[in-house]
Amino acid sequence: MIISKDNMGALADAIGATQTVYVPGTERAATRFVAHKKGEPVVLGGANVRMPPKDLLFPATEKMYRWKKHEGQLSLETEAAAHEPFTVLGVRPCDMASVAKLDLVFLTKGFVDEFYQARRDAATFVAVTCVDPDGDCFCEAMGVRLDAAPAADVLLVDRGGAYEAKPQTEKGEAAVAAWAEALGAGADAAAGDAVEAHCTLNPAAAKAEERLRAEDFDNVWHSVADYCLTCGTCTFECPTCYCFDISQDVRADEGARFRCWDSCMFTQYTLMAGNHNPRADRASRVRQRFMHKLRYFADRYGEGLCVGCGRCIRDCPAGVDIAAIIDAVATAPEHELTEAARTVQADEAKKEAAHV
Amino acid sequence: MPIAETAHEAQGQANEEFRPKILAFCCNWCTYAGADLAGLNRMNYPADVKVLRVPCSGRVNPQHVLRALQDGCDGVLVCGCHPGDCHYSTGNYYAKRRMMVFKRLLEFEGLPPERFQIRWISGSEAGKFRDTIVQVTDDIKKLGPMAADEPSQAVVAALRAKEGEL
Amino acid sequence: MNDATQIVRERATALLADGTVAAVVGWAAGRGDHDRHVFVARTPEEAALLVADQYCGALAAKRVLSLLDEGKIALVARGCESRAVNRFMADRQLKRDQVHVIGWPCPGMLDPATGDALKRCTECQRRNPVLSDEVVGDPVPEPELDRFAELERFEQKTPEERRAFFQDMYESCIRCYACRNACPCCTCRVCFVDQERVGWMGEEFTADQARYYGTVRAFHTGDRCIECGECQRVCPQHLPLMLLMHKQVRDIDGLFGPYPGGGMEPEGPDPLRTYHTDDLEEFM
Amino acid sequence: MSELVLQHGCAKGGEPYVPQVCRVIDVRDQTHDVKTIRVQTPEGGLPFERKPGQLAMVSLPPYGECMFAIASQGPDYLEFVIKRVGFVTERLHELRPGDEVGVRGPYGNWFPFDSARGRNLVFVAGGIGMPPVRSFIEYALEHRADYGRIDIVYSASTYDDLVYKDDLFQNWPKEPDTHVHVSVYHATDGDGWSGKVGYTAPYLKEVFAEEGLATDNAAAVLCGGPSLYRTCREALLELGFDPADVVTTLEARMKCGVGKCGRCNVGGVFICLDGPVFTEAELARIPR
Repeated sequence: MIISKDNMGALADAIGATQTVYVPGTERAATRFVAHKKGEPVVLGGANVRMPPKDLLFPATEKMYRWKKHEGQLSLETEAAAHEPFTVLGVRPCDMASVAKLDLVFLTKGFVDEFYQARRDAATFVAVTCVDPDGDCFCEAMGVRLDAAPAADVLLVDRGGAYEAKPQTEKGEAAVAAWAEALGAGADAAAGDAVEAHCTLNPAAAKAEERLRAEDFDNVWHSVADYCLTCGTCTFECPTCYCFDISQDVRADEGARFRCWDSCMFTQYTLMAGNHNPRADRASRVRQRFMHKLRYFADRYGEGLCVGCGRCIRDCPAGVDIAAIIDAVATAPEHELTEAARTVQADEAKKEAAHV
Repeated sequence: MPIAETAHEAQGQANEEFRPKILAFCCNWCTYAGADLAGLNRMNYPADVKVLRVPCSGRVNPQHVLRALQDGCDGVLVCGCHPGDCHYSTGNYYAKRRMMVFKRLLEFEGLPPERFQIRWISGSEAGKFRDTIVQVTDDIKKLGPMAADEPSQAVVAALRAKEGEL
Repeated sequence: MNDATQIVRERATALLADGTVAAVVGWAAGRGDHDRHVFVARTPEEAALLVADQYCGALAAKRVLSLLDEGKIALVARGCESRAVNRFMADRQLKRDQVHVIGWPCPGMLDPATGDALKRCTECQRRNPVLSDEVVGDPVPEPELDRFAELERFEQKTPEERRAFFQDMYESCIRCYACRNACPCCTCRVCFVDQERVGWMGEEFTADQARYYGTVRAFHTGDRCIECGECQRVCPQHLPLMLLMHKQVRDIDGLFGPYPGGGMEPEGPDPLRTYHTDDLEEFM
Repeated sequence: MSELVLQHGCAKGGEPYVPQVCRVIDVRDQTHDVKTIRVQTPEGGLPFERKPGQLAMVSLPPYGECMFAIASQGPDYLEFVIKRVGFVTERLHELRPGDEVGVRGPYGNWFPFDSARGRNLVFVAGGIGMPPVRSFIEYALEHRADYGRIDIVYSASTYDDLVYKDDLFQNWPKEPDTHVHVSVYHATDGDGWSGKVGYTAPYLKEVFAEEGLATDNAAAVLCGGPSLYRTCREALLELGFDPADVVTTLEARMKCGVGKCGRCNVGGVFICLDGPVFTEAELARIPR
């Protein structure tokens, strides 16, 4: 199905007739996905939104259960419930890749996060191919293609003056069928070739991951820690950062426990009772963030956690630049092996010797 | 927001007469004694004021004031000894400077001045204590609950319309 | 390469080479043409990476505090950094002999993205360092700017408009704490928002909690603020945080003044940490 | 001798975040700052089955929740041994029988009690590191015939800080071929301690020398604070243990308990889900 770019507003209106539809817009001092209001224009191109769509699946604050105490008796009531269906229109391939990574975190490895799943099941993602990456975008280096978004239900392929809607899931098929009905045959427009674009920034991510697996880059983390503010900007704006805290709102004998975003950049993130803190200094927290993005997540889930959207570079108040760090790691002169890497090598040598 | 259904509460309050919740931080040595004296003299004053005894007006952390206003109080009153009469010599001098600046800061953020008031009331001024409570309660009743301060949609829309305002 | 960069590099190299200091805090270039970040040079080789030009927007001073274990630290200091050093000394974070101040009369910084003057530099009242051990280049004329202009414009609004404005502002805050982490006045060992005990501050991301954080932090630093504007510069949401600071500074000046602003003098009580028996009385 | 086999990421399914209500049935002082707290469901049953070494989150509204190793499982109760170190544990110490708390779990993996059958066992614990280890000791003593000689090396700051004194000095020494070695770091006159005074790692080596213990066909189980863990780990390896035969149980700040919230990672694994029990051989391959 071909839909003219001028018709995006009508498309959002049509979807909005039955469910909430989120489109790129401005709210609370930042561009983000905002609920579409009927009749307002919708533009999908241009710079990516500053706040990623993750809060639609994983809100900054989310109630988990309420508790009540009455004469020593405790009662609990879960807040988990099915979510109203909604559509997110105009997600970039980088952000769509981030949703796939959040799925790995919240839906796999033993426990299924019911709160996330309720929203995920209710969501229809309509991605749009990216034709205008800026100087801080490096998604291609992180294995994301600008013209594909495998996790999306529908992919809108930019063909000059129009988008071609390609359904990619059952949900997507149904959605596109409904759109065709709502927009009618008039939606067809002259479409050119698919617009092709590429990132200009291409840090050597694969090389960096490989080297992070073996070598000790403490000097890199220390030099970043020399200027990093350890504020939470990068983690809150990151489309894949998923760490959360569980806290509560208390009113006398009742209250609610909720989870809220947390950041590995904060001191109390790992602070234990008795004041022991395994990551007390700035460098160890910087290391944790980059190691988690570039290596630990890959160790656990088989792919890296960075999608190369460039948000943390654009908005870092201190000038921390993950692309520069990736390159610094990839091109650094040989570092000492970490103790863990030495152990792994020794084990393998032993195994080989036994084999021979 | 409080867990209690504030909207529901506010509605209930609209139907009946609005009974404000006012928190009064009273210094142990002067104002609290003044309140005591007012009680001994059987003076009548509105029961909407909850007295919280503190060692000194200098003890009142401005955080407490803000937290009280956010967590359901419609007004806050901070009371202490007259300047020069502080039990600890100087506590209220510090409190005075601090509260002068903090009050202006809150008003700058849009808080109606009546919602946060400061008074010096000595141990013998039972009458002044009563009059202050009556006056503060009156002020707050006129203003209505905190929720009534919410800016109107028109103001918000006008502000949002001016691009670059935020 | 401009003169300042040249001289800063030479001086840093010399100071590091002869062991006067263990590290030099300044700026270095990032990936982009105009990207600069705070940089700590610990060797003469690293000193060659220092940059001092019109794109060094960040306030470098606070970095000194985390380096004190390494020995004496040299700091490339403009007006704002030197006032921060005074601030640290008054707050007992730093002794004068722990820091070697390389004064750098500030040309005024530019926003790397737009090329316009940086907001915090357009409200600056002191470009020449207020203290230094040596100075790079000649003194610059002090700006004659009304740093309260924005505040005065803002005060024309009705209380309801201001209420709406701040509601919007606090709804926009993402509580990343960049303002706190960058602020030279924020040196508490444990910030009130980091208190583990229940009741200090809620962790939920709501406008109420953001207001609690923002207002209390502003007030806690209000009478010490050196008006460097770094909080506003680092805010990822570009919130006008300096409004709150300017408001307090001007109030303090009017009520208890004359008050030139924090960090102008190395010692002396801050206005809300002292009193006069004949202070203005308005609570009788 | 077969290799010790640990399962990782084995806890699965179920309600991950919302606790079940449990009633406190017994609170006992262990030391001046350690209490034993037993909980069961309001119906009088076991909240859930746990294997030795697993964790549970105890939730005490309105104060918060904390992760603890389950020290013991009775027929109809779970037992926690809790030291007062922070805000929530202080409040947990104020609990009385009849009070209700939330409990969720079990989380994490368990000690390799199956694959360790037939081996001699050396338990090394310090201070409040005893309760997690005790769950394995208890299991081993219940299945006494399955294991060889059992040695328990336990230290605490002072005599008063030793937990499970009944077991240490009365019950366990009576068990067949079970040897308890206790030391304290600081002793003063009249504190009731007349035994060994010294740190755990040197004491551990001393015990090995005196008793003529061998490391072949043995497994060591280690739990304690950061410095005890570091020194005793080295001591065990010096004594000749293969890293694959040294089992430890780790601790970190935890919030979710199900490997999602991100804070308790060691490299790419989460202590709450993949741990808390690891062998030294596994840990050596993980970057710190």
